[in-house]
Amino acid sequence: MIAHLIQFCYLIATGLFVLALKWLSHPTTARRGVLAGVAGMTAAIAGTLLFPEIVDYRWIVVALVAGTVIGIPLSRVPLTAVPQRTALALAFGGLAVGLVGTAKYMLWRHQPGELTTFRTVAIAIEVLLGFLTLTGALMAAGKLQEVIPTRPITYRNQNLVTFLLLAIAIGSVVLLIRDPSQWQYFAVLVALALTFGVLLILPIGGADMPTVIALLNSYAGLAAVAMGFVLQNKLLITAGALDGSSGFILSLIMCKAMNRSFTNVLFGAFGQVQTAAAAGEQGIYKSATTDDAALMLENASKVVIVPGYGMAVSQAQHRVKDLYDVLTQRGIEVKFAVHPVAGRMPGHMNVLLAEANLPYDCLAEMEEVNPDMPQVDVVLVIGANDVVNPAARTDEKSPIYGMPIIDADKARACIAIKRSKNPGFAGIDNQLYFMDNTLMVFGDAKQVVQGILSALKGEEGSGH
Amino acid sequence: MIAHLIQFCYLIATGLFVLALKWLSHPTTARRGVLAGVAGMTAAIAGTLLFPEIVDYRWIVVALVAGTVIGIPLSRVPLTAVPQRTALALAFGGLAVGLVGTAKYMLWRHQPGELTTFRTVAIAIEVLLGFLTLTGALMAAGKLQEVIPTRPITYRNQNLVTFLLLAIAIGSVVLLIRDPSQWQYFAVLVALALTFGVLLILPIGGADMPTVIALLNSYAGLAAVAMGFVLQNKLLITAGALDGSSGFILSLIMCKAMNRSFTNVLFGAFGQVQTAAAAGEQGIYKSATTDDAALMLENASKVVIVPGYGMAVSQAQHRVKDLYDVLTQRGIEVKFAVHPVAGRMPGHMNVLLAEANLPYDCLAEMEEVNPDMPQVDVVLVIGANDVVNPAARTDEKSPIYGMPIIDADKARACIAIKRSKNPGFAGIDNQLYFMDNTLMVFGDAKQVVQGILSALKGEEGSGH
Amino acid sequence: MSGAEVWSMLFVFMLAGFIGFEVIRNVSRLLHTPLMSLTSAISAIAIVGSILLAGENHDTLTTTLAAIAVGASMTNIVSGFLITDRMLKMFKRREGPKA
Amino acid sequence: MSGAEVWSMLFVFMLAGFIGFEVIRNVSRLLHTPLMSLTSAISAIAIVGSILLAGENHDTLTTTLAAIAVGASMTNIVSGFLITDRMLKMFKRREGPKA
Ligand SMILES: NC(=O)c1ccc[n+]([C@@H]2O[C@H](COP(=O)([O-])OP(=O)(O)OC[C@H]3O[C@@H](n4cnc5c(N)ncnc54)[C@H](OP(=O)(O)O)[C@@H]3O)[C@@H](O)[C@H]2O)c1
Ligand SMILES: NC(=O)c1ccc[n+]([C@@H]2O[C@H](COP(=O)([O-])OP(=O)(O)OC[C@H]3O[C@@H](n4cnc5c(N)ncnc54)[C@H](OP(=O)(O)O)[C@@H]3O)[C@@H](O)[C@H]2O)c1
Repeated sequence: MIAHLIQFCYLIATGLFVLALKWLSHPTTARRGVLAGVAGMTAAIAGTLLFPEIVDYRWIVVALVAGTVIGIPLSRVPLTAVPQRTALALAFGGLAVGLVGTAKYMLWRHQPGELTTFRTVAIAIEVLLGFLTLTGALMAAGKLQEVIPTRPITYRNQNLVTFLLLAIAIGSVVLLIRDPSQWQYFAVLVALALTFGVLLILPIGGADMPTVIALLNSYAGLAAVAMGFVLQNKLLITAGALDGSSGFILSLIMCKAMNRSFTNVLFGAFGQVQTAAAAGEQGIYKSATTDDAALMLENASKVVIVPGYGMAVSQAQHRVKDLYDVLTQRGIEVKFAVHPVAGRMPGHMNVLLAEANLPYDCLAEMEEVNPDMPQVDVVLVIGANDVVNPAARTDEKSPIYGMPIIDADKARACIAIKRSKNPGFAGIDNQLYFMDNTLMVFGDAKQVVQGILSALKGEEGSGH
Repeated sequence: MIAHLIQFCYLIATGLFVLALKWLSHPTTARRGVLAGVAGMTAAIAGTLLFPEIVDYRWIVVALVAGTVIGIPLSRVPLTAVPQRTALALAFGGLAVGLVGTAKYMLWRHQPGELTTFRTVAIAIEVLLGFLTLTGALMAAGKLQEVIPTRPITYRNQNLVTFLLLAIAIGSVVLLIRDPSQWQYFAVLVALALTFGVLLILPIGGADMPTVIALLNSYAGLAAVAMGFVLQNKLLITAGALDGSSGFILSLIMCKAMNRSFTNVLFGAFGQVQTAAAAGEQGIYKSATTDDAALMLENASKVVIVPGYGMAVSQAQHRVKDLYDVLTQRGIEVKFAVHPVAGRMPGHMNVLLAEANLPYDCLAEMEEVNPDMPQVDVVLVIGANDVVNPAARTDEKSPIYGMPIIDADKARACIAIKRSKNPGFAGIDNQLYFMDNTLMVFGDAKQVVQGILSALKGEEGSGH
Repeated sequence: MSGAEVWSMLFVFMLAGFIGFEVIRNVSRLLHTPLMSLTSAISAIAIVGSILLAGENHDTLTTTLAAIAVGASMTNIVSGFLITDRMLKMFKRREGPKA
Repeated sequence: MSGAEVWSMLFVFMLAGFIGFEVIRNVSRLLHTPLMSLTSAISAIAIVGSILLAGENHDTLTTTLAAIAVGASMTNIVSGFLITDRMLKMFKRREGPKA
């Protein structure tokens, strides 16, 4: 009876998870999707707690409470830190799977017969994926937080090394199957998994981290699937598979948005080749004050604002909203051009501007804006760099060549806000900044925009 | 070992069926979809033949051959008969499921313990759906072939009767569960199922048969699912479920195209109310010869052709293609306006015109054509009626009110080809035919179009 | 049969149902008719059950019924796939090759 | 475990995989970020396994590891769902209500 009840809960949970994904893929139903997800997870946990095997609830309760206590503050991080948050979450997930796999192994090790070949392989995969996700996600978080150098780090014949380690891993799995009680093979496996996670991320540039996160997400899902095979739990399998495939397809979609091939992201060591090239020609910047910027904007009739990662860093979105209001009040037509990969997460800019109460239907997509760029009087580039880098159109050797960009260089004039002469995430120079009709306003995006606002309001601008 | 091989085949088959549906839903990949379907079915049959339980292959082979021999000619039917073909196929499918269910019951009847409650219910559902599909599909085929009156046939308190029968059905299932060996309950069940099929279709107008077929398709799928539960066969369950849900969603889509509610289709007895109304006002037709039609077309610069069921009946598509060629050669701009529910099957016209080698991208959808109707010189309505009936826009009482139509009445002039003064499938009069700027050319579509062609070529038209 | 077995069948049923919905949801109108004949062919999967029944040697009646079922299903399968392909062959773009 | 059981797990796996593909295939760009945090939360379904392990009383080590696993997964679930909802709250149409 109980058994049926449990299975029923699991069936419901599975259905709800599917609906959650389905609904989340449309803005109108997205929030319902979250509800479905929560309901599904509740059903899953409730069903699990019903298992008669569970005799001792103390630790479970403690852990659940602890998790909630840690989880709530984690959900309050600033939106710029969302990518890191997700990465961290995946690390936790990987850890959990890895630990369960290890514990299960150690339990069954002493019970001959339990560790059938099938189970051993399943556990091996579970542990591999779990711990790989752990370290990989931690690395990704580090790169996004820029505590680890975001530049891709490569070493000679790395692929050789990787394959060697892979061979060792497979070897130890085989040995483990031969004699499951030999825990040292298992230990080797764990160690290798942890190493893999690091090696997987090292050669990938920080700019590709979101793609990597989506991929790690899919690994985490597959790890759950493996656990499901170990525990013969269909809920784990379905939920895990949903996750695995959706994460995978999402990372593919993101690659396409940057028009990079998948393999290129994983092994391309994107962003190192051209650090050399970057050193090359250095143009001269035309730098200006916030007042100059304000003046240009006042006299424009068509303005396009291109937000980028910089806006996120300096949390300038609210100021930008104010600027939008002031300009539109003066009858100036203002459009936002949001590049699909602006920022550090897909839809990053949308989220930020939405946070600033900018209705999402006044954000234009790149494809709509580019055609009438020539008619635009002023493009205001706020902390965006790679996504407005003409090299993507012109310079075949550039690593971002072919990536669709916002043609800020084709507008009548351009104002670019950034703090320094440093390159963007791809680590390459941007000719846009050296063009005659481009004015640079150096400084933190938030302060600069504030300055422009004050100047527009005719008060003392912070710009001089 | 064999067992694993079988399951493997089944897994492959399932995957291929999913891909088949997936690919078929896009014109470019559609044919690949069919291949996947064939491959999947082959895997399924091959896997099944591997079962060790199968000791005697003679009958199987005979039946397979017989099926193929009957199947091939059935696939050569004229395209107008495709709907009937599908209906017939579904009838066969229903029969198969019903027979297997019955046979299984009779086998297990003598083996106490075999007929658990679960199995009994499953078998009951299997048999109900199976035989219901059989008679239902036969009725549908009959109505499409017009051997059975296509008008919806209703009788007083039919819903009451239906629910009564349903109650009896449920009752006998309960009794059957109590004592599975009582075959007479089973017999009652079968009889009821057969009756249901008839009752389900009687009150539905022939015009709704395609929707009904899609629905029956979904029933057939669910019947297969029930069989799967009986035989504990996952392939049957997955394939059946795929079919069940896709058939259901398709029928919903089709209802939307005619903007009818689902319940309205099933219980609405569409097309009877207004047979009375039809008797009402009778306008006068302005009838004309093929020469007049030819003359009008010659002097037009913009022509829209609206094909309907009549073109299908008279197989006029090839002549229509010729007409299209002749006119376009004379520099006349000719467009085809294809109504989503023109004909008797969704996409019916597309298929026919495609058969006549008319590239499918020169067929315009209703939505594109309607806006510039007023600029059109001549609309040539070839055997279409309901889909050009202005009552859908104007007459709130009309049963087709609200159905999007092609606004043939808004063009400068209209030529309508049909054989008689009879109404269309919805069984209602069409004011379009009585309008001043409408000319009727009575006769079989094929001959009339041929006549127009000859007239255009300056020979003796068959029209006088 | 074991309860677990029943539940895994229910899982499979639900998931397959979802897939059916998702895949068909945005099918182009052009393809409704071919789609219907294809699905009618797939619904003939019941042939699996019929074959099993016809193969295990039971009394003549059972075998006959089963054989009829196999024949009927096979008719569907063959005609269904053939006619679908025949229809699809006809669809072609202007630039497309003539069939 | 029985072979049949393994195969039904494989069936479930494949079907769920298909659904994942189908459902996400046409997700709007706007939602990539929320989608990622939601799926990260769902991937914490591993909590099911952790709870089971923590509940059946084993040696302290096992229980501790399992408890840690439960805590870690719960952290994901809570933060994942909360942050997703927080992000979605912000999306609104012009006419839409202010959050
Ligand atoms: N969004 C995604 O999903 C995604 C996924 C994968 C990769 N990426 C990559 O991320 C990059 C996104 O391009 P992007 O143009 O948005 O960003 P970006 O190329 O990284 O450029 C950001 C610019 O903002 C400036 N900046 C940083 N902090 C600032 C502050 N506080 N105030 C003012 N300016 C500041 C930086 O210049 P200073 O340091 O001189 O201030 C930098 O040039 C692309 O390379 C894209 O491929 C994004
Ligand atoms: N396509 C679908 O999927 C679908 C689905 C459900 C319902 N329906 C229904 O089917 C109907 C389709 O509308 P429709 O305008 O295409 O067809 P229709 O309304 O049935 O009219 C067909 C017309 O063609 C004429 N006709 C018949 N045979 C002819 C021949 N050999 N030569 C010349 N004319 C001939 C008939 O008049 P005569 O008898 O006087 O010749 C009739 O008026 C709608 O009511 C629609 O709701 C279609």
